[in-house]
Amino acid sequence: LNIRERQSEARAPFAPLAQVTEDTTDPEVWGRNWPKEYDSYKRTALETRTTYGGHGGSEALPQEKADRDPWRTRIFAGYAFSLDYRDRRGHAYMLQDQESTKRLTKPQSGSCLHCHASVMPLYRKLGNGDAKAGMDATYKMTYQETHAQLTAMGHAHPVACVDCHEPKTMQLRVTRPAFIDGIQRLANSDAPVPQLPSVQQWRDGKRDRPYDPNLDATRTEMRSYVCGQCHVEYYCSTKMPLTFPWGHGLRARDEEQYWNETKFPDGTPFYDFEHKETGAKLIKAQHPEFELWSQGVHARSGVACADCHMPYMRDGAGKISDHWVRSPLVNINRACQTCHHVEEDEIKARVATIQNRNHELLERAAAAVTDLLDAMNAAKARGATAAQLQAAFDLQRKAQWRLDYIAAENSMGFHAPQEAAMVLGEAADYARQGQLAALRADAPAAAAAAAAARVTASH
Amino acid sequence: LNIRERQSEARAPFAPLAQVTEDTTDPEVWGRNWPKEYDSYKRTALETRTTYGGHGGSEALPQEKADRDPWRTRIFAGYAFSLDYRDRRGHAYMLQDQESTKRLTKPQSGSCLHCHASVMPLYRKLGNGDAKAGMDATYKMTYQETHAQLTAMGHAHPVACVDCHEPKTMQLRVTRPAFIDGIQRLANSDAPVPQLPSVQQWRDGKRDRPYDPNLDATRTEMRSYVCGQCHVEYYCSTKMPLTFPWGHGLRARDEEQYWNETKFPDGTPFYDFEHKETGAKLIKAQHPEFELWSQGVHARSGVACADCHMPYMRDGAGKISDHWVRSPLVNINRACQTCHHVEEDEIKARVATIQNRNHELLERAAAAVTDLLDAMNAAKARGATAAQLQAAFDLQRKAQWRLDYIAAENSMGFHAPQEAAMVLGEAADYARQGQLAALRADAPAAAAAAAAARVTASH
Amino acid sequence: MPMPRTLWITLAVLAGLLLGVGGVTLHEARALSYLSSDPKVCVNCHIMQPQFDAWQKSSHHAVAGCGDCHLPHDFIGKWLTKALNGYHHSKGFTLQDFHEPIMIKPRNARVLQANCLRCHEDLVHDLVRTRDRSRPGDELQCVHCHASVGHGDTVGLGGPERAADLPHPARPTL
Ligand code: HEC
Ligand code: HEC
Ligand code: HEC
Ligand code: HEC
Ligand code: HEC
Ligand code: HEC
Ligand code: HEC
Ligand code: HEC
Ligand code: HEC
Ligand code: HEC
Ligand code: HEC
Ligand code: HEC
Ligand code: HEC
Ligand code: HEC
Ligand SMILES: [Ca+2]
Ligand SMILES: [Ca+2]
Repeated sequence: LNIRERQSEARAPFAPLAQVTEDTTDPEVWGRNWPKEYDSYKRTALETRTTYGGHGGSEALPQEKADRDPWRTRIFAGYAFSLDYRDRRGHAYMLQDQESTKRLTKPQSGSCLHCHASVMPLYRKLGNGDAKAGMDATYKMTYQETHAQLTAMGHAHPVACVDCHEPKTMQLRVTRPAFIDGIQRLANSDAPVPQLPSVQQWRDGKRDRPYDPNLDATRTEMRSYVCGQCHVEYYCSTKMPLTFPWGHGLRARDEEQYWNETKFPDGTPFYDFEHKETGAKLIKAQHPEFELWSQGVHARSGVACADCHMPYMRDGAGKISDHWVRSPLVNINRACQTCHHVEEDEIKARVATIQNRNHELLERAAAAVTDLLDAMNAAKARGATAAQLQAAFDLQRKAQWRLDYIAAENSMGFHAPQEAAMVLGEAADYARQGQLAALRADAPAAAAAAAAARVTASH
Repeated sequence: LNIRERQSEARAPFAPLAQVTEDTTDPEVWGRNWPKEYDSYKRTALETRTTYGGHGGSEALPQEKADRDPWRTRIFAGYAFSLDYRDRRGHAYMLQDQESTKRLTKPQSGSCLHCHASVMPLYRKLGNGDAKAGMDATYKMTYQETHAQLTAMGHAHPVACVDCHEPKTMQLRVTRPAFIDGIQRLANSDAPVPQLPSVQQWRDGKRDRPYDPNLDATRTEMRSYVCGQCHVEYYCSTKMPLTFPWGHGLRARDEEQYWNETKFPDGTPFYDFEHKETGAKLIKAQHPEFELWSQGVHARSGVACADCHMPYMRDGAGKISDHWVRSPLVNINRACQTCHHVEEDEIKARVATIQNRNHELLERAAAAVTDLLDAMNAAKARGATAAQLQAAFDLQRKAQWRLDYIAAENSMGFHAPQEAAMVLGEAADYARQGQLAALRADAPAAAAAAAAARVTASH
Repeated sequence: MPMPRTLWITLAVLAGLLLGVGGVTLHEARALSYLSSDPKVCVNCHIMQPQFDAWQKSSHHAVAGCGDCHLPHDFIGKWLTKALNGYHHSKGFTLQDFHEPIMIKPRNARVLQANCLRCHEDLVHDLVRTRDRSRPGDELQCVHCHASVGHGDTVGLGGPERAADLPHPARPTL
């Protein structure tokens, strides 16, 4: 094999035309060395519409999620996400879509840029070479101030080559401190990780140094890790450094447990926002693609994000990774059919079956959570006290976390169909239990106690 | 054996020794022609324990389901299934396990034998050659009388070769009138059938004669149809001929719709039993393996029951079907590894992940249904009238149907993981809505109305 | 099971292969298969029939035979693999003690990967080039996505019943 390798290099010497370094965030420069990848990379600005995914390209800002589902505004009442919460677009738009969200009318942390720009040079500067320290410096800074510094340095760019590639060898690597921090938290836990063999290998080893994705991960894992730097649930505000909640595992319930055990620096219990209607302290879920993927059979079978979202494409004499990162449903022949030798229409139909089931369950869970809000408002109108509503508050937090988790995840259940259905089933169950708790909130003590008992009984 | 012998074995000829006809129900006779299939057929008496499936062989009657899950007795209060409801065993026991169930202490229909014995000769006799007429003759007869006639004819035997094979050609064929009746009902409907291509083909054709599985079905479909003769939801009593409810499709909701639209011969609406605690009229789900399988990706990929439960096994240079019909988890190398080249332990782990999730959701839905029973009892204790409880009755029927559907299905969710999770999620949601309806049942009209409105809103 | 004879055969197979000459027993074992790269000789063992049938329908049957994919193409490795596989296969075939369905083992998987590259590296050199030198064997496995090129969708056949399949103590009651 080594012979083959050397021959291969002899034939295609690695002769870069342009010099690229850790500070070369401009993809155009890299593009001189790797024009094919660069060309496909630029296509992320193009339109890619599908039933539940994709986007309309440059035509306009993507649709407000609440235009489809009014409940999406209501469940975030009193929180920035009720002001403006749209569908995603391609990588080319990640910075401008962030800049133009009305959520920025509320104060936001500088760490927002972690996943929306090529931010590493700024991190190294702020941390005098230590990127993690640099990131931790940004959370207290305002978004605007951080953005200004990044622009001044000339790095105000969407995710760029250097964010996923080591400039000398072009090897995949992860750069984002929050990911390295989070995956180490996962490695140090005892959560089962059948889909991440290198983590188990590290656990079984000497453990004389922390798990290091760039040293320990297999190439297959790296093909998902680079995406896991951003497509994950997170906490990002000026109260606490940017955090990926992986200390108990990657399932929705594991992340919930992690947040429930988290305390703010001032020692008060963690929460994202107080719901304006009910006053409950809730947690927000953001795009947990990496986490949901990890619960599916594809992850277990070693199928990486890049396999479906950056499939190889024949290009003249060579074969390259399609850097037009997009919905696989507009690229089925490359994204699916190499492994599934089934007609394109049949593959579409299989995905539709999974996504439609998931969508129906999503609306069912949303209806339950909406009924819960009505019930809690009614109870308050009857004069129920916060103390009396405590059981309802807890159930609202559980139910909304689960509803939001699958609603915020971007594959409409495809990444792990059974797991997603389970999370939505729990959401509906907890929401209805919350309604019962609200109805009973101001009932005579005895009844209330009985109710509480029954509620816990059925957790 | 040495290599030369093996090579000659590879060319071993085949010669029929015994004459077998439509009336040869004794497998021993067929076994003289096909000793290998017969030998494996006899092994269905052997023990096959797994986490959620299999059985203990001849040691004793299988476990009462209620020993694991007390709620299984309560949800059937007032119905024969609350007397005695055990796990299944191998085919060798199908007749004796039926004979020994305490459910027979209540009057049962002669049609019970449709799926527990080699009953075709009796059907032909009772129908003067017309098997369907013969089956329809048995539903009014008592189980005991029918059993006596079958024994007198010498056919009191578990499922035998002749039930699945045409004696002259050994081709697969379906014999059971209730299946032919049911699959025709499905063919005549417009329910989508991507997993049964021959049905769609018949629909697109002239339709000058009814869909005939024995003429129209592909061989792959026959490898599931022979099982679909028995592993299906059914209605079997002296009130109405044996029926498979496939007029609107094969999903749990389709079968529910079919039953809800069914009337008894006397014109009263269909139901299985009246719940002793609440008085609601409920429907019972029985082992819908064929139906749940049809909703999974295996069915869509043309993977048949026989592929996993009767896999081919090499026999010298040829191959035979393993007639030891059993849990594939005790036969993974033949049942799964032919298609999934993955370590046996990894395959076990994947199934465990699916089944454990399903089991957890099952217990969640059961807790909700149990709470519903408590709530309805409480409402009645408060003096709520049947009229006031109507909404709760309807929701109990919906919730229990779905809980029972997945509880009665024997793969613990494996046959279609996402669909099973969806059905259980609906079960929990409807049960909790029922609790709310019960709580509000005897509230002032206005409130009740509002409640009803909200309940329908969230269907 | 006539052990001595079996042993003799397999040893002879090994020796014979290394020397590249055949003998009576060798011939009987069709071990000469391993001197040829003609697919037909691989199916002198019916065990190989499923793979042979599937290969004939595969995208490669016109361009690659069994040996092209499954035998190394550097001189030593080629003969060593022929000898080892010849030994394994004959032993397996004689003793019937191998795992069924047959699943490729790591060593042969590496041979296979090398052969994919042998024919296709012009096309995939970028993929190979960016692999991580520090972890040999960590390049993308072609079969991760192209497992079907040789034999279509996975083929294989479960083995005959073996004592281990039966519960102990086996107690049929029929
Ligand atoms: C087996 C194939 C497969 C794998 C592996 C996979 N995805 Fe997906 N992904 C899909 C499909 C199919 C969709 C649905 C696309 C649609 O609805 O248009 C999707 C949707 C998405 C979306 C929304 C895309 C859009 O256009 O709206 C994102 C973001 C995403 N996946 C990220 C990831 C990440 C990150 C990983 C790895 C952690 C991953 N995916 C792994 C198949 C896959
Ligand atoms: C540096 C952060 C970052 C990294 C790394 C990253 N993404 Fe994204 N991705 C984003 C953001 C932000 C968006 C949304 C952009 C917008 O809405 O304007 C996005 C959008 C997407 C979309 C939606 C595109 C569409 O057509 O709707 C897909 C699919 C996707 N990413 C997949 C991936 C995959 C696969 C990887 C890894 C190979 C990856 N992403 C790596 C941040 C990132
Ligand atoms: C851990 C990575 C990460 C962080 C931190 C992050 N984002 Fe994003 N953001 C993403 C990804 C991935 C997407 C695309 C997927 C989606 O839209 O759900 C996205 C999408 C968006 C979008 C477009 C869709 C929408 O929500 O309207 C906006 C706007 C946005 N982010 C703003 C922000 C702001 C403001 C912050 C800081 C509070 C922030 N992001 C922090 C990863 C991140
Ligand atoms: C979001 C992550 C991401 C970004 C940004 C990215 N790449 Fe890649 N790139 C990948 C992945 C994943 C692979 C596949 C590598 C592997 O399989 O080991 C890859 C592979 C490559 C390869 C190896 C040959 C091939 O096509 O497989 C080259 C060269 C390359 N990328 C160039 C670029 C260039 C130039 C840019 C910027 C214009 C860029 N990449 C931006 C993720 C990324
Ligand atoms: C690199 C190989 C590979 C790629 C690419 C791939 N799959 Fe899969 N897929 C698998 C494997 C492996 C399984 C698990 C079952 C098995 O072992 O065959 C699977 C399972 C599935 C299943 C059933 C499991 C489930 O989650 O419902 C569906 C549906 C599916 N794939 C659809 C797709 C679609 C759609 C795409 C493209 C967007 C795709 N796959 C891309 C390998 C792949
Ligand atoms: C892809 C493989 C596969 C297919 C196809 C399949 N099954 Fe199964 N079946 C399983 C597995 C796995 C189990 C779980 C066994 C266990 O838990 O021990 C199971 C369980 C069962 C059980 C309970 C077995 C026991 O030992 O408790 C029955 C009965 C059953 N299936 C019938 C059917 C029927 C009828 C069909 C076709 C309509 C079918 N199966 C299709 C794999 C399959
Ligand atoms: C004539 C009716 C009938 C037919 C046809 C039939 N079954 Fe069964 N099957 C039964 C009955 C009844 C039982 C339960 C026997 C008992 O509990 O004593 C059973 C039990 C089983 C079990 C459980 C065995 C165990 O170890 O627990 C499996 C698996 C099974 N059947 C699969 C199949 C498959 C696959 C087919 C088609 C190839 C099939 N059956 C055809 C009636 C039938
Ligand atoms: C449509 C086919 C069919 C009909 C009709 C049928 N059975 Fe069964 N029966 C099965 C199958 C399949 C199983 C095995 C799967 C299971 O146990 O869930 C079974 C299992 C059983 C068992 C063993 C498990 C248990 O439930 O305790 C008993 C006893 C039984 N049936 C009795 C009856 C009686 C009494 C009737 C008539 C009222 C009847 N069966 C009608 C197909 C049928
Ligand atoms: C519950 C259904 C069922 C019963 C009962 C049954 N078989 Fe089969 N049999 C099958 C299926 C399914 C196949 C596979 C046929 C195919 O793939 O076309 C099969 C195949 C066969 C074959 C063809 C060769 C082979 O093994 O694939 C023979 C011979 C055979 N069975 C004999 C018997 C004998 C003898 C009996 C009784 C002792 C019997 N069968 C009972 C379902 C059954
Ligand atoms: C005849 C081929 C075949 C057999 C036998 C088979 N499978 Fe599959 N399996 C498939 C196909 C095809 C898919 C769909 C995904 C794909 O296209 O690869 C699949 C998907 C799966 C999946 C992912 C989808 C899901 O429902 O979660 C699991 C898990 C799985 N199989 C397990 C098993 C197990 C366990 C067995 C044995 C009991 C088995 N399979 C037997 C062909 C088969
Ligand atoms: C174009 C390349 C190619 C050719 C030609 C080829 N094979 Fe294969 N062979 C493969 C691949 C790919 C696999 C599957 C490896 C895997 O799944 O990891 C395989 C696997 C096998 C296996 C192991 C069973 C399995 O599925 O793992 C056997 C045995 C085999 N081949 C025999 C043969 C025989 C005999 C021939 C000639 C008739 C042949 N091969 C021709 C590529 C090839
Ligand atoms: C003497 C009978 C026989 C002949 C001739 C034969 N095979 Fe095999 N082959 C077997 C047996 C038996 C096995 C299973 C051995 C094991 O798993 O240990 C096997 C396994 C294999 C495997 C996968 C197992 C592994 O160890 O990776 C490949 C690949 C393979 N054979 C290819 C070939 C090719 C190519 C030829 C012709 C050059 C061939 N075979 C000729 C009997 C034979
Ligand atoms: C003896 C030379 C040779 C070997 C060895 C070989 N190939 Fe090929 N392969 C070819 C030729 C020639 C073609 C047809 C021309 C083309 O499309 O490039 C081809 C076509 C292909 C194709 C495109 C057609 C298709 O099936 O999708 C793929 C993919 C492929 N090969 C992958 C592989 C993989 C993977 C291996 C190793 C398991 C392999 N090849 C081994 C010569 C070979
Ligand atoms: C992650 C999935 C994946 C891996 C790993 C992979 N390929 Fe491919 N390969 C593809 C896809 C997707 C295509 C189809 C490209 C297209 O249609 O443009 C392809 C196409 C090909 C083709 C046919 C090109 C043409 O259209 O003629 C060859 C040859 C090939 N690959 C060889 C290989 C070899 C050799 C390896 C191992 C070094 C390999 N592949 C590894 C996904 C993969
Ligand atoms: Ca969050
Ligand atoms: Ca029923």
